Amino acid sequence: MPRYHVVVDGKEFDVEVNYRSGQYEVSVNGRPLRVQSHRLGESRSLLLVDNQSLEVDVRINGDGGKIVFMKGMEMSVSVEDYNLAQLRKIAGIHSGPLVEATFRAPMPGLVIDVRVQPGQKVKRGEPLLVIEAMKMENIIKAKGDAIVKATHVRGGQSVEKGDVLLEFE
Amino acid sequence: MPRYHVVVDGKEFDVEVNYRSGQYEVSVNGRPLRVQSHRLGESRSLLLVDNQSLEVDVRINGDGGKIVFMKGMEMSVSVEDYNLAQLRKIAGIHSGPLVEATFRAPMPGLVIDVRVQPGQKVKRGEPLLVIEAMKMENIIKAKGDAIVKATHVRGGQSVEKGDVLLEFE
Amino acid sequence: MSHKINKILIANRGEIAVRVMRACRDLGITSVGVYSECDKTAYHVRMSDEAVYIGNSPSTESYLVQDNIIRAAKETQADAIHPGYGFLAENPEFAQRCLDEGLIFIGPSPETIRLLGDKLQARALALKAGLSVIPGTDLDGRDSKAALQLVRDIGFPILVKAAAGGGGKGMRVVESEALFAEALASASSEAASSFGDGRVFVERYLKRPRHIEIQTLRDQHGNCVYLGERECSIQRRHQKVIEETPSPVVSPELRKRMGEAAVNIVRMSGYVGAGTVEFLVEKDGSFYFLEVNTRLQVEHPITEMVSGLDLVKEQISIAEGKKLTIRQEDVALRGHAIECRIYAEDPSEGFVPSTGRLKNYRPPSGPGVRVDSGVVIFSEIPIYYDPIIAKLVVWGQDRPEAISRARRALEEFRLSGVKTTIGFHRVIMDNKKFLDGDLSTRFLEEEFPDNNYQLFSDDLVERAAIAAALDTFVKERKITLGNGRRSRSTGSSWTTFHRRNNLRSFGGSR
Amino acid sequence: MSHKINKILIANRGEIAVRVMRACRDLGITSVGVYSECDKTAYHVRMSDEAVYIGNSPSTESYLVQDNIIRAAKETQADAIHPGYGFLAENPEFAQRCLDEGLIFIGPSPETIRLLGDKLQARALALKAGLSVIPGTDLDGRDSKAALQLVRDIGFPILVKAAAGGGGKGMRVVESEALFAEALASASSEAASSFGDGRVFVERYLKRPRHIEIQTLRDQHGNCVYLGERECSIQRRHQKVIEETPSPVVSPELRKRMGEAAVNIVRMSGYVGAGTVEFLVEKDGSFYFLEVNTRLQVEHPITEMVSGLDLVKEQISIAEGKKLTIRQEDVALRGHAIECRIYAEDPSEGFVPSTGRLKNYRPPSGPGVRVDSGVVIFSEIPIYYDPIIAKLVVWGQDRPEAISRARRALEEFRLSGVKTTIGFHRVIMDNKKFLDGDLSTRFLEEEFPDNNYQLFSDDLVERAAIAAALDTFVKERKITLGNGRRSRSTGSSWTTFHRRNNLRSFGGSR
Repeated sequence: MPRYHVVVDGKEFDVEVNYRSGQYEVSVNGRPLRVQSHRLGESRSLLLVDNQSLEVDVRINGDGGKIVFMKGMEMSVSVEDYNLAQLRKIAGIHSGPLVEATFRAPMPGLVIDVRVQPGQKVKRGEPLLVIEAMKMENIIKAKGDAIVKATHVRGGQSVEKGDVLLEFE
Repeated sequence: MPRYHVVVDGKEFDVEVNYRSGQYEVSVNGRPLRVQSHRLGESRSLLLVDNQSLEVDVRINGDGGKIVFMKGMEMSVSVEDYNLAQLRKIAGIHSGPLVEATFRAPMPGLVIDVRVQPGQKVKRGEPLLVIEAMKMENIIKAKGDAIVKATHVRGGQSVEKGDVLLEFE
Repeated sequence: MSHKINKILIANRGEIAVRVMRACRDLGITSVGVYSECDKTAYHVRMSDEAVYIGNSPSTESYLVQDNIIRAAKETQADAIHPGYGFLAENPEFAQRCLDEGLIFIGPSPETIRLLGDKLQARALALKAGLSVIPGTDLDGRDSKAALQLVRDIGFPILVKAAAGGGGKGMRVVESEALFAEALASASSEAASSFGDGRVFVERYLKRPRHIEIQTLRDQHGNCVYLGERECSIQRRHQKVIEETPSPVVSPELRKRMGEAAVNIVRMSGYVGAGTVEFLVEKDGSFYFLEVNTRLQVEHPITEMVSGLDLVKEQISIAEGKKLTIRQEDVALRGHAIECRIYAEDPSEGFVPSTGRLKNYRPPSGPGVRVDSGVVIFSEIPIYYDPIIAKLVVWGQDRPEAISRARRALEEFRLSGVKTTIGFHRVIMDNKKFLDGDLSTRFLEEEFPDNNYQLFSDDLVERAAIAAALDTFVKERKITLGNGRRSRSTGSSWTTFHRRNNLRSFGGSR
Repeated sequence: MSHKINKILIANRGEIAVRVMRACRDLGITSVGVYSECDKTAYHVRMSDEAVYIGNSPSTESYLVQDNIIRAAKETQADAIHPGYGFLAENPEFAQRCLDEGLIFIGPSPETIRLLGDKLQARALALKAGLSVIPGTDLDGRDSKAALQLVRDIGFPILVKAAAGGGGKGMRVVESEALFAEALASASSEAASSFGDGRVFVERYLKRPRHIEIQTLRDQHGNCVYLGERECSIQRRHQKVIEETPSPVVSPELRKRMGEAAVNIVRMSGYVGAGTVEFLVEKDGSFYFLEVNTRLQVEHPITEMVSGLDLVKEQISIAEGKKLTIRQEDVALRGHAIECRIYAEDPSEGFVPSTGRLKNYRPPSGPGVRVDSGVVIFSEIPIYYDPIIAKLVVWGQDRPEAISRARRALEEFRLSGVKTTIGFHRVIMDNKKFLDGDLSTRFLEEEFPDNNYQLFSDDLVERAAIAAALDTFVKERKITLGNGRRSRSTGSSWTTFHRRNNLRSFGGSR
């Protein structure tokens, strides 16, 4: 029976799924659930879990994971084979999204200011860059402590979403 | 330049269409119009006629014509080659939708009662059948004067949309 | 005695199920939806917190099966059932069954439903409550000759009505004696097949009355208020099409008299919950009791718009045993509201139901507009149930503003795939008699004999011709149209603008 | 002098353009939309009666190009221009240009816009009108030493503000002397680049004030009313996020004092049209004049919900030279309204804009809910403009009912493709301080430092895991799922129900 290691919002789930005579058999962390799923068109479906109704839209995320839209909100989810994930854990390889050594533009826009220089140590929350997009100046802050290895943009430069802006050591 | 004979709501139009360097050149009954059409997805588009904005959804109709949805309403439209239509007119062949000799079920439902018999003369507006659908009894009336040739259903019978119910002479 | 409700099973489908679920959400109450085979992915299932399958598509195998509904309530541990309208809403056996099973039935008691559901008993009660009724009589147990004599005394035209039920079923207008026997037989058989009760009675048929009803609320402690009237004269086949409040002809004084009459009969019947007392009103302001509807009405939202109250929340609160928080003197009605019922029907074909899939569905919005939908984009309209797919409800400071917003909202609807009454409503919003508020229950047949109305302006017809020709052209030529995102090939209006003269000459030679 | 308007060009895009078009429809006025390259198929273009292309996507090449707007108005023979908010709405040159071209500008006169747009002049006028202002001073022409001395007299923390403009641009809070010089320089340069005017001034920075504003209407004949207040304290980066009316802290007496103060400055500035006077209010009820916004506010719908007035229709009526039909004593405010601004932004990433295509979009509906959208399904959210995509406006009889409806409506939103602030609003609707009405302009930073909030319930997180696992499973196995229409393969719950025990044991061995 297919078994997956699923990570949502930092929480890990062990999900087994089977499909038998038109019916899903799902167990989450060993707990069996009655699940029905009806397609609503394209990537949307109606999920009934123990009678509980929920409309979901599951789409591919840019990072290879999935993005699940529910109740007007969205969640990033990673799904991998359960056994592979276990092996990886034993081997000490980080599972889930990697902390990126490169910092990419989260949106297209105009770089107003680069506040750091190569070699500079930055702390979590420290401003890295100022990008103007949608008429707003957005201050991009460090997500953790790091050392800047290289800066690839300068003030006044236009960037597209996904462009590498900075590299960390 | 392609030229069409278009019939909408009983009104006839002579429509010429050309597409040149990304732009439509349309003339309706000899009157040139500035037309832009932008696709909105699937069969829907945004039509700008002399700046006037209108969302339309053009779909195939069951009878081979088209159905145009606009402003929450729908219109049946037939389009044919202009020259063909002219030839047909000269030859005296009826253009536009034919008056059907067979009367088909306008909806699926249960036939409650057949009010006519073969050989019977009916006048416009005279009741032909009673069909129950969606919890309502619907009295189907004659659309014109005719003579009933055959009846193909009787009371108590379920019918699907499009089933032949009656034939006229 | 007060009993907090935590979970409500909604024994219905479509827009009213969605409506009740919204009230549940507002109250923090868990909602349980039920669904038949063809409603697996229906909007009301998506909107419910929990959903339970209750059988095959025909309502006699699902929404009308009391066992399945009760079982679903037990399975989900619901403590109350809201019946919506239609289906089991006015079925006293079902109400009794709920009580027997320890479930709260959100509506009046089985006894009240039974009493008021029988038109003859209701009529007798109305007389006792001091209300006027239309001259008429019971025909139970009479032979046809005796019946005819009774009818002659009333005078033709007369109306034959089923003692049970409503919604125009088993109802016949009879213009002359010659047609009486047949009408009686067919009304009785329709009543028997629809309600399991073939009893009929006859009344004098009023020629051009208005249908005006009063919304009431009464709690378990005997407190009762009326929330103004709804004018529901625009009907076809005894089905309401457009409702509004206030009525163009009800003065504050008449409102008070009708409201107090409604409260009288509601009190005397021991009614608990939200109810509606229907009247026929004649030109001179005299009003006759018609019936009491022992359920939430389809058209309840217009009362909500002007009163600011949420009637479903009031129903639930009353069912919980709470006292009304509003007294008659607190009832403040503001502005004007209109409801247009959007049916999946083809108005140009005598309103035959139109089934199919909604290929596009985008209801209107903006100031003063509320849409209670039972469908969303890609919904399938099944053949098995009532063809109502949505209710457009508009509010304005006054009647003209409400009408202008109805016009705007109707034109703003985007809907493809089935035929609907949207365009028909749009025509009514421009009808002179409607604009004058000159209404009667015969409005539609008088104003639109033979369903004859001009749905489309010349401009719109021409646009349809252009759209269809372009569609043919594009399909023949396989031109790939830009979707507005990437394509820069369709040019700008500026260039077009300067090209105008060229264009003029290109077609000018014809 | 009265001048009937027949056609209005709306020099804007998105939800506000749609909003103005709806008012035009209600009034029978033809609306003309304008659009840039990337807005070819935008919702506001689809909603307009006529639409004209005005240039490339960047607003500096389209929505801000006065020549193109005026040319479009001339081409379509519009007789008036409605500027919406943002873009050219508070540009006195544009207002003057309209007048010079014989077009009615729907807004106050260029002189009034200029006067009130200059914060220093507006401040002086407020003092003259008897309003309190926050202690502060102009820094124009002072060297940095003299400026620092002035600032010391006021006392830190201080607020540096651009004399022109608004919306948080060129605004800096300075906590101490050491940071003053840099803040002054950056505020001035930002002001210069944003508004072409580098002048700044400083004020005492109030620690935890509320932002409360008064809506006013004044006609060309000098009649003026105020329509209650709007509490707009919930802001980030000086941008409003949630607004409500009435304010939880404004008593009828305070409302009257603030309203009359607002009317005073509106009168003295010669203001014509709909205006908003902003105040900062301290705990003790003392209020300080902030500025007058010479345009329709984003948050105007909440005032519409409680007053029953259509503010855009009022603007147009005033621009036509008509007299106000409402007097101050007629203003009746009913219930409570809340607006949640839905931005295309990622709250978990510090509200960075999120662009892309709306793969699904279904706004909520039902009682008490209005959504003013600038988008529809499949709309593209471009990078060039304000990230507001819709405004959720809810009404309730009281604040708790409004909040419960906001919760319901937020959960009812179906939207895929871009990140939005919907979930963020949902969190705020459960925040204790918000529920207590304990607000200040620092609410968000105090309650959610580091954007730290729990968006998802444990249940919802588990559902996401199941949905993603099922999606992977189906894609790997290529199982064809029924679409609910034809498939009978997914079984009924009844069968599932009876299979429950089997299911229990199947996973129980782990």
